[in-house]
Amino acid sequence: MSSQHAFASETQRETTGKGRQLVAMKELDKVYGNGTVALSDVNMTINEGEFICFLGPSGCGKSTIFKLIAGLEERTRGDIEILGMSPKEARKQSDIAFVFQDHTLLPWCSVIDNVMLPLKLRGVPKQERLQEAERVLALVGLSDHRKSLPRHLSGGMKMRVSIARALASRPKLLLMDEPFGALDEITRQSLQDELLKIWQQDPSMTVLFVTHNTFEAVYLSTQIVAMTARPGRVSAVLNVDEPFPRDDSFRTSAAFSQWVRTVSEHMQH
Amino acid sequence: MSSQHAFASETQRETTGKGRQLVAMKELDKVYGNGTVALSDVNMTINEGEFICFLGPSGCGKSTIFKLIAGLEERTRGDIEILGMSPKEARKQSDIAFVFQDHTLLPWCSVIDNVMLPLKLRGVPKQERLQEAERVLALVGLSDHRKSLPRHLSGGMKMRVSIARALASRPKLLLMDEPFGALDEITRQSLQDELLKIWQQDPSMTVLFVTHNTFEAVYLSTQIVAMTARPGRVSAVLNVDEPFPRDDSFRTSAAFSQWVRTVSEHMQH
Amino acid sequence: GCGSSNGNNGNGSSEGNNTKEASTASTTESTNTGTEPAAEAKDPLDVKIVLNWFAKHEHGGLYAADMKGFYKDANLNVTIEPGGPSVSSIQLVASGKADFGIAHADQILQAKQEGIPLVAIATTFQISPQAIMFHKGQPIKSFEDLNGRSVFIQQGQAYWEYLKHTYNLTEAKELAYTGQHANFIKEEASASQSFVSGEPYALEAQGVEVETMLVADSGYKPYAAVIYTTEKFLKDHPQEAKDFVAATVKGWNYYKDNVDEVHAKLLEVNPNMKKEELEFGEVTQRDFVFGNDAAEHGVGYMTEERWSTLMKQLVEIGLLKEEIDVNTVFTTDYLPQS
Amino acid sequence: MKNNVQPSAAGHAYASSKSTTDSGKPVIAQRNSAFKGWGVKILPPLIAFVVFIGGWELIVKLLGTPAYIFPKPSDIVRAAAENFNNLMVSVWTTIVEAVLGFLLSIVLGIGGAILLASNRYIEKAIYPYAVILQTIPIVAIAPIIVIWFGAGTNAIVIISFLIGFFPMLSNTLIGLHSTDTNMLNLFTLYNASPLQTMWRLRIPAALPYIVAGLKISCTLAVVGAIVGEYVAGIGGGKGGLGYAITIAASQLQTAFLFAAGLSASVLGIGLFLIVNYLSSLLLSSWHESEMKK
Amino acid sequence: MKNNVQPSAAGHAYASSKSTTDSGKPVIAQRNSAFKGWGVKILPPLIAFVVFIGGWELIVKLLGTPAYIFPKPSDIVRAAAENFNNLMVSVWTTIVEAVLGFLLSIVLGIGGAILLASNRYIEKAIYPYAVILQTIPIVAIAPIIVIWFGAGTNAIVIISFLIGFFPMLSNTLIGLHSTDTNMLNLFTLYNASPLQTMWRLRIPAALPYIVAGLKISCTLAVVGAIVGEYVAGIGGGKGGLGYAITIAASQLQTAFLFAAGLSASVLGIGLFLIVNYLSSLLLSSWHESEMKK
Ligand SMILES: Nc1ncnc2c1ncn2[C@@H]1O[C@H](COP(=O)(O)OP(=O)(O)OP(=O)(O)O)[C@@H](O)[C@H]1O
Ligand SMILES: Nc1ncnc2c1ncn2[C@@H]1O[C@H](COP(=O)(O)OP(=O)(O)OP(=O)(O)O)[C@@H](O)[C@H]1O
Ligand SMILES: [Mg+2]
Ligand SMILES: [Mg+2]
Repeated sequence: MSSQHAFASETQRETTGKGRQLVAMKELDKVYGNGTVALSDVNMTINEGEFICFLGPSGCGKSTIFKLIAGLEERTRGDIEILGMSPKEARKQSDIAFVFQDHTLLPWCSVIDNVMLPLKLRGVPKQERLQEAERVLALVGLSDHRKSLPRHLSGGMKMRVSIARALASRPKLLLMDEPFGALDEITRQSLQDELLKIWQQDPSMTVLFVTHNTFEAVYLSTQIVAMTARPGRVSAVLNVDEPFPRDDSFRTSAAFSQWVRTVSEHMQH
Repeated sequence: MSSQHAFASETQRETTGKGRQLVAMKELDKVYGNGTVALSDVNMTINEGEFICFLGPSGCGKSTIFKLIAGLEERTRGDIEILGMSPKEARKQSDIAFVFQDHTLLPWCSVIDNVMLPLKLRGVPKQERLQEAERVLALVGLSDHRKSLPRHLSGGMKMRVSIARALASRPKLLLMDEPFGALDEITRQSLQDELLKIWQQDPSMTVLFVTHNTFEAVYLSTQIVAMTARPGRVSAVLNVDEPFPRDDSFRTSAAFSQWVRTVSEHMQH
Repeated sequence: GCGSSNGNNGNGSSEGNNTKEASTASTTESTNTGTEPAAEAKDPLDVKIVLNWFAKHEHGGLYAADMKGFYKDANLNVTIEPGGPSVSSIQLVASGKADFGIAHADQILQAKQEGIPLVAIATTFQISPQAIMFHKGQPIKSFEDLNGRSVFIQQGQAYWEYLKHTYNLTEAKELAYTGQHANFIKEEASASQSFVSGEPYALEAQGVEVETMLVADSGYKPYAAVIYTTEKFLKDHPQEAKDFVAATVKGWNYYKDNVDEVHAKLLEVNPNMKKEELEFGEVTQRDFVFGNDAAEHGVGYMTEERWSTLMKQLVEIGLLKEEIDVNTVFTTDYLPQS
Repeated sequence: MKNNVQPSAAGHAYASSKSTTDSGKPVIAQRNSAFKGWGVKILPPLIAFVVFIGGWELIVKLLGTPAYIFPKPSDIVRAAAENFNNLMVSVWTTIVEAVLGFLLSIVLGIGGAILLASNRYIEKAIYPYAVILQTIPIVAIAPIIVIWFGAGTNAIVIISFLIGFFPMLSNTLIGLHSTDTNMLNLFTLYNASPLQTMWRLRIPAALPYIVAGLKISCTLAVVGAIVGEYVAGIGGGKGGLGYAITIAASQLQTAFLFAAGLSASVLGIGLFLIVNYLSSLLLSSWHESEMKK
Repeated sequence: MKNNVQPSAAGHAYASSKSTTDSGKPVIAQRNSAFKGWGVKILPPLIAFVVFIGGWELIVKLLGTPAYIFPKPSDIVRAAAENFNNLMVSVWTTIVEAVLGFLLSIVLGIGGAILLASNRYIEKAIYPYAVILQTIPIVAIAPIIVIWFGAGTNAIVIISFLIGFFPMLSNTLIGLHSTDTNMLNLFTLYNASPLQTMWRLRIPAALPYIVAGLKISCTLAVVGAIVGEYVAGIGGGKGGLGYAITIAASQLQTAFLFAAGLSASVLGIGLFLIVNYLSSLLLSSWHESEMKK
């Protein structure tokens, strides 16, 4: 979309050959107002261009990490930097999209208006906006419901609209918090493939993805971050060094099963 | 709980030896106010004591069927009867619980108050109510959060409170609309086992369960109902005639894999 | 104490000067121009008079003058603006939004005390029609008999303070007067404020018989429905003020002889009024307007003695903190010589 | 233990089997409820109206209360009919004043709330003065209003506005502050400008509160127009209902006074119904309270 | 095409590596914002107050507007100080009346709304009469109020109630009607009685609207008490602010009139602040609009 945002500037790669460092968290703690320690001593770096899946038990702080990265919550201790800036500053200069765990659709707007919202906020011309919205609605299979109001949709359909909205803005950093949890296997797989396609088309696009589905995590990611609860910590970071593009043959491969097993084991302790 | 509700009365079994017929749907259509045809010509009977999983693409009408059974929506055409009564009448005489797709927690009540709500509405004495609530909260692993408000919980935790609330009323008919969708694999499996245990303890308890997870469906159910979308129809009813109790050994058995494959195939077309 | 009286002194002295100038100016001019229809060629002056109520018989002279073109003849373009139950004409005139107003003499004195430079230039009523009414047959012979009764009275009226003070009405229960009479009617023993030319008619029309005691009989005799203006207006437009008063007086005299014609006009501006009530009022008020000193000196006439008495009475009951030179408050210089 | 439950009758074939029940039943039920809907809309108010008016007439008649203290409905109707033209002139005058005052309340109430909501420093600083504006007795400031805006319609409209303004402001402000945090997060994330957030999120989200404010404000505007005539006079214009009430009171025409008072009520109800209708249009797309009707 | 992205540096070991940045920074930020919080609370109203009063004093002085038309703050303070005892008696009288009227509004407003909301036939039938109650001019019915309830405090409280009642009723009713459908379904499912649904669901859910109603109603109760003193008050020593205002107006003591008028405002603001505080306690557990403060 716009060509000036921070994340896309210069393909300044690190010595290891990966994308430059995007997010750096150091000794990050998050304690909510009511005293709940959501995150404790989280240390992690995220490089540009990765597709990272976060796995972890319910309540371990996955959504919290996402909100910290998006600058929607304040850290309590430690440091979090995005391209050397605070998350809030970084957010202002960049194309971020966030699929929240709740659908967060505007109840008074039709499906297509909801999808066009980020574009409208950026001042994209009407024609272009409509075209883009139609494209992503087709992607999530809701072209026929463009005029419906959110409250006339099923749970899974609402979530798909929310996904479409995030994709419509062609973000450089895409945060997806359990986007496919409410979808059936078939819809889910086709969306996984669409998402991978979009991600692969842009080498500087980074996707952070929360899922409870180990298969999904393995299928999608370049890295898997395993977290533990009470308090939320990163227990392991696994590099899923399998080649892209991935397709059904990967899903049925032995390597895939092996990865799934490895990840599952990591999640047990 | 109470001993007079309709579902529990006399173990009047049908000739086939199963539980008596609980729900009967005939040529059931549901068209929403805005013209959306959610269900079309649904014919199905559900017997008492079953554990039935509903599988189907997003928007095919699973939640709609549940709402019709619970008497929360009116049918447009056809017939739906529960124990020979209309759903609304049946609801008045029975112990139903519904885990909605959204958590539907009262935002101004603490976790434990939310869980105790159905008991309070029934006039269960305070002591008993608290005891029961503690039991189910322990079941879903949220004993430590009894005093929290819903907005201080993570998505998965809210859903677990909602599940606890449904279980607290020890229902005879339990409708669960994607209850485990937001949970990690481990929590999910342990809750599956707890749920099966509860179900098995009461032969007249019927569970209707929506899931997108084929493994889950096979693991849990006595019957799987496969649905297709546009308009919502029942495309197949599979009897998963595997013995109970089921446990991890079933999950790794060949029969299990076979069932999963069968169900997946059914879902493809 | 001292703060506000300082302020008053300051205001008072400066305004005293103004008045002197104004009155000298006007007297000189009045000698120059003998009769009212002044030399024209000038554009008519726009002036506005604010009434103390919706148009009724107590404003008959004004409307007659307007209707018959007496103002126009005097090269004045007069707007008559009705008031309302809580409209303060004094503030409107003081602010210059209106040029003339109608108020009672005691209000003018109180305004003076507050430093408002008003000057009364003519009175409508020689004797105020203000009265206390009560149900017929009640043993009320004098104002003292109001003790122990409910009295519906508009709050803050000077005459009531005078009655209370003079007749020691500590046992009278003051209730808000809202222009309604239902509560008065309901309570046989109660009394209510009234204009003899107004309320009794409406009550008798409904079959409620009442008797009245004129407040003036207590010795408290303010001029009522006084026409006043500001010192500034008198200074800037002495001739116009004179012309206005003259035309108004002429209007009153016309009204006396052409009651129906004027009432038609009043009903036009105050359509909800009843013709019969206007007629009753007109008959009743005649004596108050044309009698007494007016019989000899013409409509609008006022005397220093009456003003002085009133001022002293107000000082006595504490509504005025100190004596005021009544000559700064009223003048008859603008009345037509008769 | 339920380890042997083996359902079998309901097999694959089941899904396509059809039975032949009378499918007309639900349709009848619907027709019934449509009739009920009409009944709900018209019948109860009608019954209430008859009971109310009838009861009033009867009780007053039985008690023998004279008309000049508490008139019967029939007296009121007669009085209204006799002075119909005058009454209509008054009603019309008051309508114009009340509607103008109401419109001012809407514009300045919502506008003010938006201003206050857009900056909490401004809000903390200015909000108390809105409360002052509401609570300062109108009689106290009426002369100043007349001096500043001119007597008659102008002053009356301003007074009508002053009375209807605060409910509009207060409700809108509360509405603007109750935007869902998640949605605010969404807008923050997309770097929406404060203006965009206000316009596309906070105002639509506040609509139910704004509508609640409108419903209160429209009736208060009528009250304000009548009070306005009391304290600011009618100026050069025609008298409205405040005038009619004053004159009727002074003439002890209690029946006509009630006719004028009830006309004010009818006017209020009329405005209220219009607001109600518009609000259901506005909110129909999303708000629970309007959905159920 | 991104088929060869092979991250490796961030391995398993990474998760436990620690760096040593100054962790005090965010704490300082917090302390800062606490200071800011104080500033937000006190400073802007203070500045606004100074600007408002100062500006008023200055402008009126510069324009030379005489005190009898538009008094300066200093005139008002002086007038208030001179009659301080009288003023306090008036304020106290009005406080009692307004608070009683307000309490009546709350009880009957909320109670009435609950009644109306519990049955839509009743609602359709009775609601119009609530609008009548609000819009019928007080002057028109003041005599009847006096006849029924007695002049003085009783009538004044009733009038204060009449004016504050409708906002309470209307807002509460709208609130009771905006309960989330899913939650209503939940209660239906558990066969909750209408009473239970009302008490445990609809009323708590309506709280934000009820509080919005309270905020409007408390200021209107003050207005109502003053209007009540006008039309149904008892004069003499124990008169309230309405009485004080009438006297001041008829004696043309504009500065004292303003003192009394502003006392009414301060009273209104006081009630408003109390309601505000209580509402934040009530809502703190769940409502967005109170959460952000
Ligand atoms: N707004 C909040 N206020 C207080 N505590 C919160 C808040 N949001 C989350 N928490 C707490 O922080 C912890 C982490 O929550 P978070 O939402 O990040 O979990 P999660 O990993 O996303 O879980 P899930 O998979 O269930 O969504 C939880 O214990 C939760 O109770
Ligand atoms: N209240 C409603 N008004 C109008 N249409 C509705 C409403 N609720 C659901 N629908 C429509 O009915 C159809 C079925 O919805 P339903 O919620 O039953 O689907 P579902 O099978 O539960 O889907 P999901 O798995 O996504 O939850 C969908 O097309 C949806 O758009
Ligand atoms: Mg989460
Ligand atoms: Mg669903």
